[in-house]
Amino acid sequence: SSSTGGSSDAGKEKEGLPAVGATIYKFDDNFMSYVRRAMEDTAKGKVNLMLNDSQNDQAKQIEQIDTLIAKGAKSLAINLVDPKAAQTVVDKAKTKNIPVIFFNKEPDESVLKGYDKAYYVGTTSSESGVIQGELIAKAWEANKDKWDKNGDGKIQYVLLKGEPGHPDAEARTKFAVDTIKEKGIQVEELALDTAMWDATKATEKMDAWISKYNDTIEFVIANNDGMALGAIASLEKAGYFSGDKFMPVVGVDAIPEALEMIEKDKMVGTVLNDAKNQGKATIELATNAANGKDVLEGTEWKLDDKKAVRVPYVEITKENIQVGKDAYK
Amino acid sequence: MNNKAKKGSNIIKWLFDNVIYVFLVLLVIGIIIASPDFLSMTNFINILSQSSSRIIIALGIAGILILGGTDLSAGRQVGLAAVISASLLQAGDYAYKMYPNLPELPLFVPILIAMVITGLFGTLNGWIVSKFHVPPFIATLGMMIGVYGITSIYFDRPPYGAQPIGGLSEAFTTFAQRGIKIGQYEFPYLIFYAVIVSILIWIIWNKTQLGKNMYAIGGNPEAAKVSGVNVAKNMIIIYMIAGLLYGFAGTLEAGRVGSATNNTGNMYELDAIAAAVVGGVSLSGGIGTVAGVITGVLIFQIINYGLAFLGVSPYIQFIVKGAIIVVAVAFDMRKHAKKK
Amino acid sequence: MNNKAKKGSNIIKWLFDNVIYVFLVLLVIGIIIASPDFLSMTNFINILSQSSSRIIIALGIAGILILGGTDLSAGRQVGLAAVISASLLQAGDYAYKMYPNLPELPLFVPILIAMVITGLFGTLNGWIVSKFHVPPFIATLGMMIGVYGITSIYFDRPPYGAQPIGGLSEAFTTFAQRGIKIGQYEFPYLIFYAVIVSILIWIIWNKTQLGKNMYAIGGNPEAAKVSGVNVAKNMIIIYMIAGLLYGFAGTLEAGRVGSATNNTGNMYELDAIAAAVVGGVSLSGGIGTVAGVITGVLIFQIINYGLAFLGVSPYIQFIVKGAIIVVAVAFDMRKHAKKK
Amino acid sequence: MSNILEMINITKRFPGVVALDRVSLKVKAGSVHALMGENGAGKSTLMKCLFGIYSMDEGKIIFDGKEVSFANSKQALENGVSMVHQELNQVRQRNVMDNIWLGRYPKKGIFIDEKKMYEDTAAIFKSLDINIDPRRKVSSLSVSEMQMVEIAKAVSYDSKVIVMDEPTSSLTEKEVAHLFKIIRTLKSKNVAIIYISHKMEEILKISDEVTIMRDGQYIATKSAKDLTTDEIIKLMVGRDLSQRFPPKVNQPGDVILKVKNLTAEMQPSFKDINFELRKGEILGIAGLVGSKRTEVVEALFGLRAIQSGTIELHGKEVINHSPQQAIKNGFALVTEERRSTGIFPGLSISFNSIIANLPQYRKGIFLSESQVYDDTKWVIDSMKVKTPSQKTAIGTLSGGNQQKVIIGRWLLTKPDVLLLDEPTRGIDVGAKFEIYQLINQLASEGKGIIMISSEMPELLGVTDRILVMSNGRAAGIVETKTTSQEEIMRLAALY
Ligand SMILES: Nc1ncnc2c1ncn2[C@@H]1O[C@H](COP(=O)(O)OP(=O)(O)OP(=O)(O)O)[C@@H](O)[C@H]1O
Ligand SMILES: Nc1ncnc2c1ncn2[C@@H]1O[C@H](COP(=O)(O)OP(=O)(O)OP(=O)(O)O)[C@@H](O)[C@H]1O
Ligand SMILES: [Mg+2]
Ligand SMILES: [Mg+2]
Repeated sequence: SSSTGGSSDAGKEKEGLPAVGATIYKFDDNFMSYVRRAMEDTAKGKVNLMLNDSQNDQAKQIEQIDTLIAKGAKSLAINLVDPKAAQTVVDKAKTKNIPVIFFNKEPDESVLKGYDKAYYVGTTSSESGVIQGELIAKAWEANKDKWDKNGDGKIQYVLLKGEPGHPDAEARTKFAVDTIKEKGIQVEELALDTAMWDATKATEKMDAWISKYNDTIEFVIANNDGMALGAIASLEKAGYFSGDKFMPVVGVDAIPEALEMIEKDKMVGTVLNDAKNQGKATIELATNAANGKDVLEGTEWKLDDKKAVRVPYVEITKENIQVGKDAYK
Repeated sequence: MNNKAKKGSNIIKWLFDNVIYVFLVLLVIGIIIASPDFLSMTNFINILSQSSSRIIIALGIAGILILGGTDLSAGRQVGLAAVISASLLQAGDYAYKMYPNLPELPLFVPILIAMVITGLFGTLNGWIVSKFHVPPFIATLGMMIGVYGITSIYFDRPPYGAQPIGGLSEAFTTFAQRGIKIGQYEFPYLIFYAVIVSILIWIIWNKTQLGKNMYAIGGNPEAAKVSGVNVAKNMIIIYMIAGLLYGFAGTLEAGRVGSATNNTGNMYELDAIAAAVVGGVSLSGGIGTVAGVITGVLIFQIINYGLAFLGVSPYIQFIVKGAIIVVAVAFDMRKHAKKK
Repeated sequence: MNNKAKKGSNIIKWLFDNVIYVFLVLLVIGIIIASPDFLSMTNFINILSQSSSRIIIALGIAGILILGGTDLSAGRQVGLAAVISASLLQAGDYAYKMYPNLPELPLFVPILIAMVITGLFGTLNGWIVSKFHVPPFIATLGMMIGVYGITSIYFDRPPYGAQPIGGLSEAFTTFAQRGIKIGQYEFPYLIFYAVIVSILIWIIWNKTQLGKNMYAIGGNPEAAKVSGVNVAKNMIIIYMIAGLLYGFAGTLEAGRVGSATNNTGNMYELDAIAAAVVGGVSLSGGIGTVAGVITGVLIFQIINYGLAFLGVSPYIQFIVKGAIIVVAVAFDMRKHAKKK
Repeated sequence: MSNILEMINITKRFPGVVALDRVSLKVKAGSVHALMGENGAGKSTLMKCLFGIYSMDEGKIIFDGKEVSFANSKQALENGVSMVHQELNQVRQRNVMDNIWLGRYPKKGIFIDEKKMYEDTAAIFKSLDINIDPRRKVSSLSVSEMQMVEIAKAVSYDSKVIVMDEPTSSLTEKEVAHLFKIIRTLKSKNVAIIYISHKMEEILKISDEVTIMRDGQYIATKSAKDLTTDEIIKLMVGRDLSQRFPPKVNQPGDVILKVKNLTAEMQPSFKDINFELRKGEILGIAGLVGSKRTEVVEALFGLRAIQSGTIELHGKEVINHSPQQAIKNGFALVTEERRSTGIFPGLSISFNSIIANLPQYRKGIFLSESQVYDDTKWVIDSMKVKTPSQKTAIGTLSGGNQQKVIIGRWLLTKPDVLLLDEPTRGIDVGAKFEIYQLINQLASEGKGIIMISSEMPELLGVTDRILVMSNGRAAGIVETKTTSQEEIMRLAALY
């Protein structure tokens, strides 16, 4: 299957190609699985890509980096589990003078500054939250008359958070709500609880909230689409999305199921992270680095002042649903 | 002793013997005091329906615990069944189907397929444990890791990669999400599935040779062996039944949530084992009842649901939940500790 | 029997009794055949240093297993210690300090604080298990959930909220990441910490009254009580020692990784228990050696490292790892099963 | 009479031990065939080979005219061989009838026929004159009741051969008589019984033939009526053992232990127990099973809470809330249930020897290896423990050898008062004699010894005085020299 990497399965053909060591923070993360695929596609015939699954454990990732260095990686493409561990990664690479391309999880600026061969490819970590917040604000303004059930002008929302302490969960929670407020809309948090990224847990939390708050909930914000889907399952059970009973739900990731929900008007929108370009850019930089060239040589990418290649998030609603669908072509 | 005092001490004895049911009642009363609107039919139905698939899983694992074994692979088997059944039960017109050309299958076919597969893994567990004398903790830990690998490979595939498998067919979601309207309330079918499974398991445990052998093997495997019980065979069957139950629960999970990933079911075994133990199943084998297991699951689910309902901060929820588990079992242990 | 045959059967017996060490050697040979460049000093050092904190955790848990208990809270305690020590050991000039005004403390102070705290949680585990007769599985499951809550509360605080704690001081990262140069190779200090801890634990297990009592309690708690062993006290001390070891390992994890989150250490207990069992520790108590535990951890780490080194696809790695665990223990069990 | 069973040249090896070395056994139908030998002679192992629990290395078994080799217990049971196991093999969490029918439940369709189970159990119990409710949980039975249930179960298979491996180890005289009645009925139905016991009187009373084994080897088979106790003993131990009890040499001195009005906290239990124990005295405790003898010594040793009453040692009141305190105060207790409260089965002989005495070996925080070695050696040598090495796991020794290690363990603590609860249960004559000698020697060294026993000859042969308990109360204290078996029985039935 194309989802699996490593050097052994196609070892012969890769011999002679420069080795690039890569770690993915969690192989089965639905977004990262697309990035991974883009990386593999881009790497074909250019480098020997050694992929590792860090299983959401930073210690494991550090160990994998040791292994990759021991196996003679010429450059590293690292999707950190925990962004603050970047310094340790750089320290390891530095002693062997190996370039590091961080991607998707952004290290502190000072870390990139401290090593001339460290770069970043990805988004700004807060951006998905910001875009989700903007999406909510826009949708709210357009449908205020219907959605503001108690007519107080405030959004009474419930929020399904990912795993506490997970950088994405924290950033999305904070910036989504902050952004709504910045847009001048008042909000009231009815409930916030962690569903650990998990659809089942989200369903169950939502069951309790519907029972408790009944029709006073005006918005469901989820840190990812998986939990949004869980919430929708619960809402459907409670009679929403049939007749004129409606609840706006938003997520992040633009997974196919979410796109389907948006088309069926069961979800207001989601946020697409551009997997293809992230994967592509990561490998292109890493390939150049492995070949000892300037990282940008022969690519379409540009570095900003933080030594980062930015690949923006895209807001997905029913209007531009095709953009989301194209991501899966 | 006069009659009154005797009656009093009888009541105390009864309370001790049934401390876990008492605990359940106290727990509910406590939550109601904290938030009187907890006392509603909706909450009642929610808790029951959320407990349903957990009861099915816990009954599977409890049989293994009564045997004196354990099963760490339960959650991963649930996940495997969820992914398999969801992938085979996507709506015909769903755009992102795993098998774009697969026609809509009758409901029971994918459920059966999922159950047969987990049943085989259960059998494999039992075979390893009984024939090679690998401690169940290790055998099922290996299985837990291995099954996760298998699920992931199945799940993370073209055309769409590691995406939650959604777009389930109407028939499937009806099966797992809808219910029977009684008065103004809808009682989810889930509850009835759990009731049916509980009755079946009750019959197996109490009325069949397999059940009696299960208790005997757990209570004293040597005694069972010298009495002519085919220990290995009976163990394998109990593990197989557990596998079948995980499979059924897995399909329910997929249907209930409307989607499945390779992480569905992760760590369910810990909750299930804990619920069984809270419900009086002995980890050293030989002891346990269906009613106890169900009570254990309900206690857990009431804690989960109640804390979320009360709006307790997530972190505090962890602490409270941890404490309640320990306290519940500590009280339950008092009845055994009376001896000295 | 002639001498030669006797010698042959002696060798076979020795192989059987030491099957797990044999397995370790075979495993290494297998990997080397698959990829000859596995045989390098760098890999050797990497595996040893990656095993170091795991050995410390596994020795802590193994003591509890020998007592006849178990500890599911180990991983979460490691996480708590990691978060505490990291938060107290951030570099003075780091911009996102948890305690902006905290001066750089001498290394041993935060390590000690972390160890004292996990030592207390260990003691609490032991106290609940020994005084209230709560089955260790449940007591430590409650603790696992509760400690995670506590860690999260500590972790998710102003000024920066739930952010990974990084920017560790030079002294701390040196302590955990650097080593002693011998020839062209640097042997990480980590390895030496693990060696020192192993020696200390070996002494406790084999040369002290506490150690003998530990084996006695695990071997037959009733008989231990009759023999004048203060069961509760000794149990509590063993749980406390485990807590201290988790604390030390947690600080090493934080230092080694260069950061810590509330998720650090998650599920380490499963690996540690499995390693101990693979290394010959009996889950029913009373049996286990320090050398065995270390071997168990090394086998696990060689599997992990070796599979990654061979470039086996991650999902396949799960399946292979699961299978190896089961096979290793199945072989080990043959020595007990020979009896019949 | 023809042989129903012939076991010919059976050999069985365990790692490091040849447990059976070409042993033969021929049993006639309708007879009681006693199998005798010292602890570890291989009696249980031979029976386990027959019953399919162990596979033999060499030899053949001819049963009912056909050569057989049962692969497991199920086959043995189905072919007409059943067994009362030496170690009680019961599922304590389940009820009596579940245990009796385990492995062959009566069924109605796919369901268990509980009613039939109950009725059949009741019928069997009635025919054997056993008075136990089939629905009681086994864990609530007394040890002797459990043993009766085991016997009833073995009988209920309607086998042609029933093996009874020390069936009377926890039975009172009355129950033994009951068992013999059952055995005679079985004999009359042409059932053969293989009877293993260390109690000489029983053997001569019930058996027709006796096969004697020593060190895993066959010694002789003789007709019981041609044998005397002394001859059997001679064949068993391979030398003359002219007396069963060593001469008494101890001289009781001053009172060391005074027990006043001792009453247990958890009732029903013992009440209002008074007695004195003198230096160098051996005080026996007699009584029926369930008369709470065990609980008295457990209370003295701090294992059971007392509600009222005092214990005085050397004239000073002592309080034993825990075994640690009791040991510190100079008490030692050899418990009656060796398996559950005595041995650490997976651990070495050395470990099992020294575990109660650890504080003595402390040098700073360490334990002195050489002292540990010496003391273990002392236990093995002076108790004559048959073992390949100090490191051997105690679980692999025969029951008698395990018991010797346990007694040795307590002697290492140099107690003033030694409490022995059925110390010779399941121990062969040779070893018994050695233990009696030891008890005597300890007494003459000035220790006070309390010994519970259900074997009347033993009590009469070893003790100085006997406290007789009945239903939790002290029915009287008698002088051994002047009392009789009848007087003791009368007192035991007083309350
Ligand atoms: N499973 C085993 N593994 C190793 N050695 C064993 C095992 N079972 C028995 N033995 C050894 O075999 C020998 C015979 O033991 P067995 O139990 O048959 O003796 P026995 O005659 O029944 O003694 P007792 O009267 O004490 O019951 C002993 O030396 C014992 O240590
Ligand atoms: N309530 C109880 N729960 C558990 N065990 C008990 C209980 N009562 C008695 N026992 C145990 O049962 C056994 C028999 O005790 P008891 O003192 O009644 O009989 P006994 O007169 O000592 O008879 P024997 O000396 O033959 O054992 C002892 O081991 C005792 O510890
Ligand atoms: Mg409003
Ligand atoms: Mg025997």
